[in-house]
Amino acid sequence: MTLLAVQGLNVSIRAVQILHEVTLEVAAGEVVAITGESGSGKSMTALAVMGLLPDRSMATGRVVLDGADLLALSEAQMCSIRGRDIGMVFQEPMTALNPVQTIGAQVAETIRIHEGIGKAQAWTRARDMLARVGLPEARFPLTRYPHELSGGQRQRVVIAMAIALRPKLLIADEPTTALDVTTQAHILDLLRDLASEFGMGLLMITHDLAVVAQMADRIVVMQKGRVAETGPTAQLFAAMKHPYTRALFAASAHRVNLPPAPAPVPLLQVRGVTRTYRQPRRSLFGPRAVVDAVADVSFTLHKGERLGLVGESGCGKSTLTRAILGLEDVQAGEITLNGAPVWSANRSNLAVRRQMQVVFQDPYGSFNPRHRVSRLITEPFHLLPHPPQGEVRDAAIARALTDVGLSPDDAHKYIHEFSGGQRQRIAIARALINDPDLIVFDEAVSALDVSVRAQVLDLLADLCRKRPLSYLFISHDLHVVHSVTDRVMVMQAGRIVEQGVTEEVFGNPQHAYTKTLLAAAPRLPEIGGISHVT
Amino acid sequence: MIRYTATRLISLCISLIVASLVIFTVVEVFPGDPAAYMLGVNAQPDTVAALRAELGLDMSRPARYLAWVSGMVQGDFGQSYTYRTPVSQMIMDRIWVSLPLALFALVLTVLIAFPAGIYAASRRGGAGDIGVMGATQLGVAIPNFWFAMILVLIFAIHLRWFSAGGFPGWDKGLWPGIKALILPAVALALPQAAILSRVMRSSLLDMLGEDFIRTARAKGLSRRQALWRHALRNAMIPVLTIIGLQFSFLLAGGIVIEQVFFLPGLGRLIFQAISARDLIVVESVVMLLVFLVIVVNFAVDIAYAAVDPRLRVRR
Amino acid sequence: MTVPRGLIAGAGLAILFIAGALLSFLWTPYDILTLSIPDRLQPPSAAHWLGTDHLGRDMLSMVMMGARTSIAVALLAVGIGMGLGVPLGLWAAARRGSLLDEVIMRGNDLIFAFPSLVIAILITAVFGAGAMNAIIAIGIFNIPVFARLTRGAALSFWARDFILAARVSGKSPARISVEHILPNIANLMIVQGTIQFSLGILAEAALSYIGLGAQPPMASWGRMLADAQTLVSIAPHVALVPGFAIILLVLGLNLMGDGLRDMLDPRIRVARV
Amino acid sequence: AETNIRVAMQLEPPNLDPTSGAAQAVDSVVYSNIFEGLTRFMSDGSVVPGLAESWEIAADGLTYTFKLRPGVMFHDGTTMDAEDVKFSLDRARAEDSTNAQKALFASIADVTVVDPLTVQLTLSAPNGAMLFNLAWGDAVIVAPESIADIATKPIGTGAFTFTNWVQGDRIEIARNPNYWGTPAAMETATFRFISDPTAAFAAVMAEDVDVFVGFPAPENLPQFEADPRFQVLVGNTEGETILAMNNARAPFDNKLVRQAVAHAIDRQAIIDGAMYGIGTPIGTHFAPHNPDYVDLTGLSNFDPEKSKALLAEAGFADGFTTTLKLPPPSYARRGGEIIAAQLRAVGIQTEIENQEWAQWLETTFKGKDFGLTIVSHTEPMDIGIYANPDYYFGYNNPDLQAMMTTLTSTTDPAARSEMWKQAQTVIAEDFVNAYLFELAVPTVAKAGIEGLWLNQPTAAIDLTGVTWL
Ligand SMILES: Nc1ncnc2c1ncn2[C@@H]1O[C@H](COP(=O)(O)OP(=O)(O)OP(=O)(O)O)[C@@H](O)[C@H]1O
Ligand SMILES: Nc1ncnc2c1ncn2[C@@H]1O[C@H](COP(=O)(O)OP(=O)(O)OP(=O)(O)O)[C@@H](O)[C@H]1O
Ligand SMILES: [Mg+2]
Ligand SMILES: [Mg+2]
Ligand code: NI
Repeated sequence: MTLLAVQGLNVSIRAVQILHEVTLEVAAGEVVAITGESGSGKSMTALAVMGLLPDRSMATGRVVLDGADLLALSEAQMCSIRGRDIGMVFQEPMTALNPVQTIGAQVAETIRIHEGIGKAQAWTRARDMLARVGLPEARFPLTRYPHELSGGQRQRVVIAMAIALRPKLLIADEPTTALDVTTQAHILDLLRDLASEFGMGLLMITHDLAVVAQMADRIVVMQKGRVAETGPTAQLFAAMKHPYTRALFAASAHRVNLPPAPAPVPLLQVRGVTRTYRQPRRSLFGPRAVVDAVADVSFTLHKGERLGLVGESGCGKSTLTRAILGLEDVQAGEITLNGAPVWSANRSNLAVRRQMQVVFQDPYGSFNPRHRVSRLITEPFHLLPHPPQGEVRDAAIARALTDVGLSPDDAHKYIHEFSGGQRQRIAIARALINDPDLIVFDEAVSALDVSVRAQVLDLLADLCRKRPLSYLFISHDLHVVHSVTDRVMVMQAGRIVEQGVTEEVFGNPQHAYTKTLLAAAPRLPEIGGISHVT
Repeated sequence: MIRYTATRLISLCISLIVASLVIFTVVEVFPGDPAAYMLGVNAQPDTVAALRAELGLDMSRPARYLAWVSGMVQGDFGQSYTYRTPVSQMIMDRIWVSLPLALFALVLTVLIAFPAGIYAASRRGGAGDIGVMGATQLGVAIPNFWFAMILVLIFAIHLRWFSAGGFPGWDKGLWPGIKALILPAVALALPQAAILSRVMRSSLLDMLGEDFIRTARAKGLSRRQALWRHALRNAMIPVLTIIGLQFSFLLAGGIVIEQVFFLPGLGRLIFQAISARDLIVVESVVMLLVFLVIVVNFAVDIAYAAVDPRLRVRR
Repeated sequence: MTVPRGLIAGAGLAILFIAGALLSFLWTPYDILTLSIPDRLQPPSAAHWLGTDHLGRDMLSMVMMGARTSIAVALLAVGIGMGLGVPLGLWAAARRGSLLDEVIMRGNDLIFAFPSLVIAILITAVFGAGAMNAIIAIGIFNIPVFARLTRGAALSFWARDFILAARVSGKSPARISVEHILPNIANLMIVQGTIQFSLGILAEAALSYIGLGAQPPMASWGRMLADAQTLVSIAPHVALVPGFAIILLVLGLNLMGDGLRDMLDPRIRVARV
Repeated sequence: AETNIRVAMQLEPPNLDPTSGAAQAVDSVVYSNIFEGLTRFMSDGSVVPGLAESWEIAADGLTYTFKLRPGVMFHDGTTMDAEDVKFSLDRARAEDSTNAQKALFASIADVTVVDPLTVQLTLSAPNGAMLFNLAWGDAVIVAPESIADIATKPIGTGAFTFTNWVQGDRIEIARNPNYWGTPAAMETATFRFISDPTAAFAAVMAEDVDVFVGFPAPENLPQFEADPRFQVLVGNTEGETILAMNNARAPFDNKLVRQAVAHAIDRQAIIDGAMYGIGTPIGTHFAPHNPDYVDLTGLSNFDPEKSKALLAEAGFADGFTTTLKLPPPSYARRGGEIIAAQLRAVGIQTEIENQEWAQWLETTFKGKDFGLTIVSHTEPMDIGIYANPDYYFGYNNPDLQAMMTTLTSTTDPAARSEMWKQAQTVIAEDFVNAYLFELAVPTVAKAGIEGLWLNQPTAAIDLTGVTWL
């Protein structure tokens, strides 16, 4: 029985058409996943169903829920449907909750607004609902504020709000993208259980094919505002008629081809490094709590090696990066590069720094928008005692840009003229300009779309064929780390809990934490002749 | 919450001490001798010296500073040079004009600004919004003293609805007192209301773009409900900051308005005291104003915490 | 990038006054240093477009000369505020969390704690009334405005990766502040500068009105208003002309500020008041 | 008829003790209303008996015997007798006295109580102005019992008793039922203080006050005159408004320069421009309403050409630059702007500096750091200041000094009159200062109020004779 039928939906915002003839169906109790590249119109489809399109947008076509065309309803009628018949969960749990209201009040609000019942009654039901999503009152009183909860817990509150009235349809827009793998697994489980328990239709939006494969009964693949392909999950993966679907799948499953690592000669040595931060005082004269962001970490990175570092958000990866780069001092331990300390005499050692560079996560925030590419990528010249000038400089720029697959002419452009993937290439060009021995990648591909990510990863493999480079590759994405490193370290709460050759660690994890991580990570099915190793 | 309050309190005290030093230093270097001023052009030098001794002006500066500060801590602001009455009593008399005026103006400001800001935000881009915003642009640009002049001209001289100024005293009853403060409060409040409405509007619009508003809408709240239940309280933080600043402005900005409406408030007291070189009065009144401002800012800080639970634990 | 309508209107008004002020260096319809008591308080006429004041001076000439004073005072006051506030804010941001940051920010709070008009009165009581002291008095209050704004904006940039990249390239905080942060907050400063400029015009008018601003024979709108006070009921134009001059210029500058903000960057936040 | 009156004035008295401090506002409120002296001024400037019923002056002019009025009581119920007079005068001339006009009492050597109603003053030298001096507000009789609180709770013998003071706003007085003389017609009177000229105009127009003495905006007087609700009285004061020149400092040590300044000035333009026509031009430092006044305005008539010629003769063909310090009153601020323009016309550039009184007193008056300044000398009969070479304008003329010494000890009216006239001519011919006009005091009152002082021989708002029609 069809619960939701979207038929020929067209949406335009300020006269720009965003969605073209989108058609899809969700049956009661069914999980339908919409997937596709960023900007393909996934969220807009969901918002059109909710009647919450941005200002000055136009929707035509039909959105039929239980026989009623939602597009034809008045705003007041839509208000009574939202929250009661359709619930929605958003991507960013950090901002989706009102920071100044308690979680109890926010969940109860959904109930009160539709059923006009007393506060006490609504709170009782809110309590039950929160307990159902895994926030029992004993541990999570209803009087907590959102900031007192972790991201996963907040997402549970949002879910509780969305399902408080047992809507017929639940729309979840990238509900786990902002969460850690382990948390993601829990939330996905919860959503699936709820859908079957309440007999809800679940329309889930995600760009992660692995998640799709795991969750969905049916898949809708979108491209540029159109539905590219749709069908039951197994069938679709087996057939993949549409070239776009195939490309998407290939990119997700991409595995780069690394050259073999040379014989181990130590390059970077980290010995017993501890970095602590002092927390603000809790009480006026109470002691200041100290957190070990990095605790007694030791490892060696060899010349030409690609070393991975994985761990959940907040486990200390970036802190360790900053210490290695000599941007901050450490409380204990020593870090040397080619035998020289990165931090000496209370300041960072610029002579050593010259031999390292870094590529950051955010391709949009890594560049000063006011400078041209030539100036951006030559910034590390500042580390040289005699920075090259004139033709030498131009040649260095040209070489770096060519190496990362851009044209030397791009040197005169501004950064806003480039796409995310190109920007990340420019970031790599900047890292290469001084011919460093070591490049640190801090989540360098996390913000990129799957297909672009695949290209950048290929570039990395390519580069270490061309140049004598070593990588320290930091990511929370196990799949990426798996594909691009020789050796891997697993970090938890500031400590390295396991390290070893990548294939061994991933194939036969020893530490319990590593096992949990691997178990939680969604997997792509092995179909369609595309070999895949994760 | 206690920790938050305590740290605020400590920084409040430090501010007060630094402020008292600054004020004392500035006032002490005023050119002009209070005694000579009081005795006028025909005074003889020995008379001036006698008066200086009587006023305690012959003490050393540090001694006078300490005497002033320690007196203030005990609630004794000393004796006015020219009025020969306790400064604290003079301040008490005046503050019952200035403070009610500032509060009255603040209430008016809020009463005008909140509805205007909320209305404009909820009709974003519409004719109502454009109208309100145009009016506030004008309101921001009008000098309040000029506005006061025009108000007097229209309402006191031509229409004779209000008296042109002066203050009958609260002992004459509540209504005559309030009536005397209406025009001054309006003159003070309108430009401030214009500013506050703009802040209110933009703060609300910022909030309306936040994710949690979308969440609220997804729950089934109408636009209006989302605005009232979710956006408003969050939008209060910048608005509170501005209200805090405005209070200090209203308190001191009263100086000019008090002059126009000849109200016996702190502003006029400062003016008189400066021209009479009644240094101790100047010092004490300025200190009091600074104290009030700091206390108001303190209250605003505390109010933030009341509005925003995140501040209760964090700094 | 579309130019907002408000910006055009605002800039038009502001340019009108600035042009008038500049023109006054070369030419004014009448010499405002020559008085003509018998011609005083004439309503607007063909000879005197905006009438004459209580000393028989041509109001249009007075408005032009007054624009010069207002603009010069407000501009220099903004200059003081920016010149000191921006470096302080950058410095505090570069050393965020340090004692220096704390001292700078507390100092700012302290200035904010003083009611501005009172400080202006104290300053003029010490140094005497005059345009220069009005500039200082207004300028002092611009310092914390710019310092806070700069620090806030700079802090948000310090958290950005491109700053980290510059640090990885071994650049010092001072150099990063100048090379990377300053250009990025320039827009914000221009917008805030416009707003402070308009507030400076109002502040100058208020100070001159209570007799603490520019001294004669320098013309000043605030003083024109003060002189006109008792004459409103006899010759309303003497109060209306300078009043509208202030309103129009401030309005123009505010529209310009808002427009610039919309045009330069819709997201930057500007503190008003 | 109405028995309450609301009187406004510009400045609020800082305290209510007329015997210390120079603030004229104190006298305005308390003179004759609350406090009385042995003698007193009338509105026309004449000196008549006050608390002294009569007096005898010894032939050598050194002993004054005053007969006090019997049955006079202070407002606190204590009687006023010779002891109080001795106390008051001794206090005023004591070494640690803070009496601003201590010089008035300088010639008193001793005060003796003869009997409760008789008091005798012994002078160290004859003083023709003694009775005049005793009429000043600074010489009123106070009681030792109430002296401690005099600043805030004045206890005098006048026709009104002090009832209330709301600082910054008003002072209230009420009829004294036990007054020794004719009781006042008003039951209560309220003094309001309105310094702002706009506010003053608005307050009178809105009939918030019944009388405004010393109305600060002469430009508005025609409006009141045209309005049947009001009457306007323009009276004399003793205020010679002058453009003072620093005679001790170049270039004003040169008489030619001073003369040039005097000729550069158009008095009528100043009176019209700054005072909207109220005020009498003067040519010397003497009140025109005084019978001994000599009209010397012709000596320094407005003649810019002559002024330029004189400047050239003095060696300043291209003019020069000097400072013009202006105290707060509008005659100075507005007059200063006009004078600056007039001086500019003959080539003298002025840098105007507006000063507050305290600053003016310290830097200009005491520090003598000025070229030009404008001020009104409001003390009555004060030409004697020209005999003081240390006085701020630095005029040092031994002839005039000798003349003034003689004058003080002369008691013969005719001889005194002759000497006054001579002194006036001397200073006018020396062009010591540029004499502008005699300050006028405009009073705006509701129609139907009678008995207000027209002139201000001393700062006083005497309400004892005021009635409503
Ligand atoms: N408020 C808006 N105004 C104008 N265009 C918009 C707006 N929001 C989104 N768009 C455009 O609509 C298109 C579809 O956006 P949508 O958010 O649906 O993409 P998505 O598939 O959800 O991408 P992502 O995976 O990045 O969330 C994009 O091209 C986007 O630029
Ligand atoms: N400047 C700081 N002051 C105090 N605590 C800090 C600071 N920087 C980091 N921390 C704390 O140190 C821990 C490790 O942080 P870090 O940024 O290294 O994590 P991460 O592994 O890089 O996380 P993510 O994947 O989210 O980037 C966290 O608990 C964080 O709260
Ligand atoms: Mg999306
Ligand atoms: Mg990190
Ligand atoms: Ni894999």
